[in-house]
Amino acid sequence: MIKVSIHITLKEGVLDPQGKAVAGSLTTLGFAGVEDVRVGKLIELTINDTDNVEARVEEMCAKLLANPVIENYRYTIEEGIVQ
Amino acid sequence: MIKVSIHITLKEGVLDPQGKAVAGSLTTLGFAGVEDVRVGKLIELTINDTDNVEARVEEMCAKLLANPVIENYRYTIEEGIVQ
Amino acid sequence: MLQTLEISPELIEAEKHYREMGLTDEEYQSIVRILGRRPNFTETGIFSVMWSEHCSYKTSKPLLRKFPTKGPHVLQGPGEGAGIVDIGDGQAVAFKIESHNHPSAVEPYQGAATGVGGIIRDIFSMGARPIAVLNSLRFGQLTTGRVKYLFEEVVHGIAGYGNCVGVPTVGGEVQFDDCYEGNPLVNAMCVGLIDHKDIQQGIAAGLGNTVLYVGSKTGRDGIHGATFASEDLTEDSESKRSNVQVGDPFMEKLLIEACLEAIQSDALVGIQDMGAAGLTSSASEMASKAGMGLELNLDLIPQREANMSAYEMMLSESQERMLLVVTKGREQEIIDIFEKYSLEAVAVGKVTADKQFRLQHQGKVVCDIPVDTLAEDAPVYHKPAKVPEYYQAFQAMPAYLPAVDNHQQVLEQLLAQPTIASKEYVYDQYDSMVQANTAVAPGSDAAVIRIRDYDKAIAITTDCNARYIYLDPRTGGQIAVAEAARNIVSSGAKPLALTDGLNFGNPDKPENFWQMEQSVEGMAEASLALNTPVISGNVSLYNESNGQAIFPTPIVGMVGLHESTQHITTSSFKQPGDLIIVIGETKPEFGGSELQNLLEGKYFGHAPTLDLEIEAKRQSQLLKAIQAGLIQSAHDISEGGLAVALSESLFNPSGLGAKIELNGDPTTALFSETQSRFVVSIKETDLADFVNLVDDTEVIGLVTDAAKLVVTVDQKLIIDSEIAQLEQKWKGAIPCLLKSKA
Amino acid sequence: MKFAVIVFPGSNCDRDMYYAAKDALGEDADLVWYQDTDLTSYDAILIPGGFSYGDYLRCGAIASTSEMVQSLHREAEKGTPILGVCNGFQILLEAGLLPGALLRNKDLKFICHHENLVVQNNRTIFTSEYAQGQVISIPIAHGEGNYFCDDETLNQLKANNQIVFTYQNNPNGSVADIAGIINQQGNVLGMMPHPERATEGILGSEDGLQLFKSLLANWRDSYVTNA
Ligand SMILES: Nc1ncnc2c1ncn2[C@@H]1O[C@H](COP(=O)(O)OP(=O)(O)O)[C@@H](O)[C@H]1O
Ligand SMILES: [Mg+2]
Repeated sequence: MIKVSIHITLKEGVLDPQGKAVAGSLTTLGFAGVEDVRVGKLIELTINDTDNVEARVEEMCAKLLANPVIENYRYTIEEGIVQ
Repeated sequence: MIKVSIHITLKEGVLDPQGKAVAGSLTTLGFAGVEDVRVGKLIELTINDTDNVEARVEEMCAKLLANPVIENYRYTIEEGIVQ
Repeated sequence: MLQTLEISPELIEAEKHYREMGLTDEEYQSIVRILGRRPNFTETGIFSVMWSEHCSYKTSKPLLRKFPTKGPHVLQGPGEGAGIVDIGDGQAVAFKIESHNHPSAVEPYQGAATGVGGIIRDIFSMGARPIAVLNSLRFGQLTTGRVKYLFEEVVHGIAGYGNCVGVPTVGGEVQFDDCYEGNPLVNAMCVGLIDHKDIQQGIAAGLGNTVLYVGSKTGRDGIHGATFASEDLTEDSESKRSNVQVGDPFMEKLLIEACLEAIQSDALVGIQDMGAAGLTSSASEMASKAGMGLELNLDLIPQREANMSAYEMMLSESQERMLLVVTKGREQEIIDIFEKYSLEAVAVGKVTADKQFRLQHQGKVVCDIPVDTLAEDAPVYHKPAKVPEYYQAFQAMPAYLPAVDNHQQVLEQLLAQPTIASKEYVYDQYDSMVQANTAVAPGSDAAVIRIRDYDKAIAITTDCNARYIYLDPRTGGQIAVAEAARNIVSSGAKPLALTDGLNFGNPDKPENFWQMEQSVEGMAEASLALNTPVISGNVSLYNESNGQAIFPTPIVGMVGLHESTQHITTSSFKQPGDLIIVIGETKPEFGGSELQNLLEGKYFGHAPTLDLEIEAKRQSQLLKAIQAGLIQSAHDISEGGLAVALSESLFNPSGLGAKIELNGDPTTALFSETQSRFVVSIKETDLADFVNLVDDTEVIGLVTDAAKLVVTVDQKLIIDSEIAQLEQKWKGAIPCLLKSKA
Repeated sequence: MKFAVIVFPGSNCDRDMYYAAKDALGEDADLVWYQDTDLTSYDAILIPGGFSYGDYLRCGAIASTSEMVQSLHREAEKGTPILGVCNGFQILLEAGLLPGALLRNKDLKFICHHENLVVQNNRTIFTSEYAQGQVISIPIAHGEGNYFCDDETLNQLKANNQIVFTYQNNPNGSVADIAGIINQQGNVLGMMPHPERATEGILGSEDGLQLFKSLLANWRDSYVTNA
């Protein structure tokens, strides 16, 4: 069993209305010094077929999980989780 | 300047319709062995007031960023980023 | 948290664990009598949800009997998933309202979303295609962060679900009063369109027929939700958060399409959604209604989580699930339909003849209950009622007469009162036009949906002025029904029938029960007088927080029929030069009014009076005038009185104004909330025909070119306002409150 | 003329689109389930709005990986007119049939009301019945209609006259007020507003009908010239 965490973030230069709203709310709530907030996605996969994981995850991101026009992705793979 | 990455995930047992749909789609695309997909949020904060960061981030999560009824959160703090 | 460990029958009795599930000692004893033995853990849970107020109506049943439920056009009265009324041409509409108050107090987005999902399932499980949803909401004042959060997230949740399933959200109401601060109300109504021949029933008929489980897998969500809905909200509710269910509107959309396809097959015998009390209530009710028994093998139930117990599966309120009964041997035909939509349809049991509700789990019988006892042997309570002291004090008060100096300023303040202010902030977030049948979208009186391929339409509204009901439940209950009918008539339709969402406090308090009894009485009287039978409804009791009950809030959802789309009428003025006319005389009535709230910050005294005979006469006369093509615009006069009604008729298609001449006391003329009144506009040339048809009319002015509202009273200039200025107060109020710092 | 209205799981404006083509325009139309990927017998393809696959992950993303989208690519190359509205537009972008992406509305809310659009290019097969610069009232209903593309793409869109509709009062934050764009070949149009909801007076506007009429007129022309 392998656990993959995929971080998907908006590219620089792409406006993030959600991040802006969160930053505004944090400031309203009295949290000082919040310069910037970006909201992205965290996708956690559990995969039971451990062959060639990295290449497959790369392909999943490119084909479906991220949109290259607006998003970047990176991932971490934790192997050997036994359940 | 401090960079904080906050991972917000649905609690165990809480239905994740989005994860379910993504899992279905990955399988349709021919990716074998995808057992489970959970979709969460990744919130990246840039903070310029470095006092007592951990306590403040904790409070931000509890008060605004996560919905304690259905979500868990954890965060990592990278200090000393100079820009 | 409730125990989910299996406790032995002996311990359940000895340690009274049934109490944690909401059963009283007497109820437990009658279960022992029914079974002739002690119930096991699963059986105790099953009885407790089926006998909860939410499923059994044990407290409200004696009151509900007062409602008129029959009429030549009623095809299905209370009892099934929804009521159905005939609209001609072999067509009918199914509708019902449902509350999701407590889940929304705890998790507003999901609570509201699953409320919408649940009521939509009630409609398509009757075989009807959902064509409209409405929502009736109550919150505390928009001044605290918590209330703003609840309001925004509830609206967001309704939008998130309704928009995705593709059913237009076409109307509703939102009101704000302190009494709802800890216990908001979230009621959703759905209307569906159906051909008579497709009407389905939730029955498990035919010995040996197969029970199919369809839709989402069962998880541990919402276990004991029905019981949760039948208790007061307390601090302790926080710890019941495991009750939260998450909605999947995508799954629901697939279910709608697949179920509507499946009902076209004669292999389908019965269909019911799994609502409150999930698998337990759907399965047992289907068997009970058919006079049969049912056997399920719980090992076959699709499960989302590992190691679920029988108790958890039977009490789970996971969303987007349906139960079907299918002719034995023809299962595959139905399964194929669901497969097309990538939905799981699994055979989980069969219909038996012995009238037992029998469940197998892991090779053991874990439940064996005479099925009729779950629905029919639930206790019925006749609670004591007591006239509250506050009511006696109010009745003894002299009439409340407010003092107003600056009527123009007060009008502006009234327009900015959140309960009167524009709800555009809310309905702009709802897809009100999907399905391309919305002839009148939110913003007028009733919403109007045209019926494709026919020259007819239906009008839908929800209404309830809880302040009047608090002051005088009987009259207030009458007014709630009358006001809904007035909205339907203003839109040009004939009222057909209603559904009621009875939201009250804890009925164990005799004062609360009295409010219930009186308001139901009043509603029943008005339903009878206006010929709008009650065909479905919902009861939500225990709406209290920290011991404080909400105002009695029995919401009325009403549907009417436009015999031609030519009759569709909206509230906005149309042409300069048209005459503006008030129908109905005005008396100084300010108890429970918005003006009283504005000036005094509370409600007291007498509710406005209502004469049901006059009400019925005016409604039918106005409708005749509309059908005769004499009416350019029609609007009922409600909160804020004539001045607010006139303003609302001037907003939206802006550019027009009105010049009004009134007589008498300006405060009464402008702001009284006397009932049974309308503002209409007509072409000048139609005046003679109009007064021939309609009694009690008074021409009060003209629609003008200049976008101003000018009002004189006894020839004295009282109001001279730019419409833009008034409209800005009205439209800006709610967004402005939300933005201001808590 | 024969229209295909593609139905994905979760599409919910499919019938609206079907009635616009069939009743309001008076032509032939079929609802085509996404698994029936043979589109060769249709004269135009309509991809309706809704929430395909619940709009989970990103709007249109999951639908854009379906086999149906391969057929759309083939038809697009052949020159078959393809109109994607709302979720249909999102699918076309995710499928790479049009450039750019749609982000959440600037106020983060779903918005539904009539908007005024300006016809920026009436020399397309979808807009020839409008006047250049005409202002039309068309409903919008979306949570993610905030069109985004990089500067280079925007310059290209402008240079090639690919911006077909703009908002008079930008409701969602779209770059350059963009409400609808067309591909370079001129046969694939994507737009957030719903012309199919504005094809009958009883619905509040008939301004969307001209779009369908344009398609019909141009199909007749090409049919006549090719015959
Ligand atoms: N929660 C809501 N959802 C949708 N539409 C709403 C909601 N609240 C109010 N509206 C719409 O706003 C308009 C005015 O509402 P309201 O003031 O309650 O009208 P009335 O007093 O005529 O019943 C109506 O068209 C109503 O349907
Ligand atoms: Mg009204």
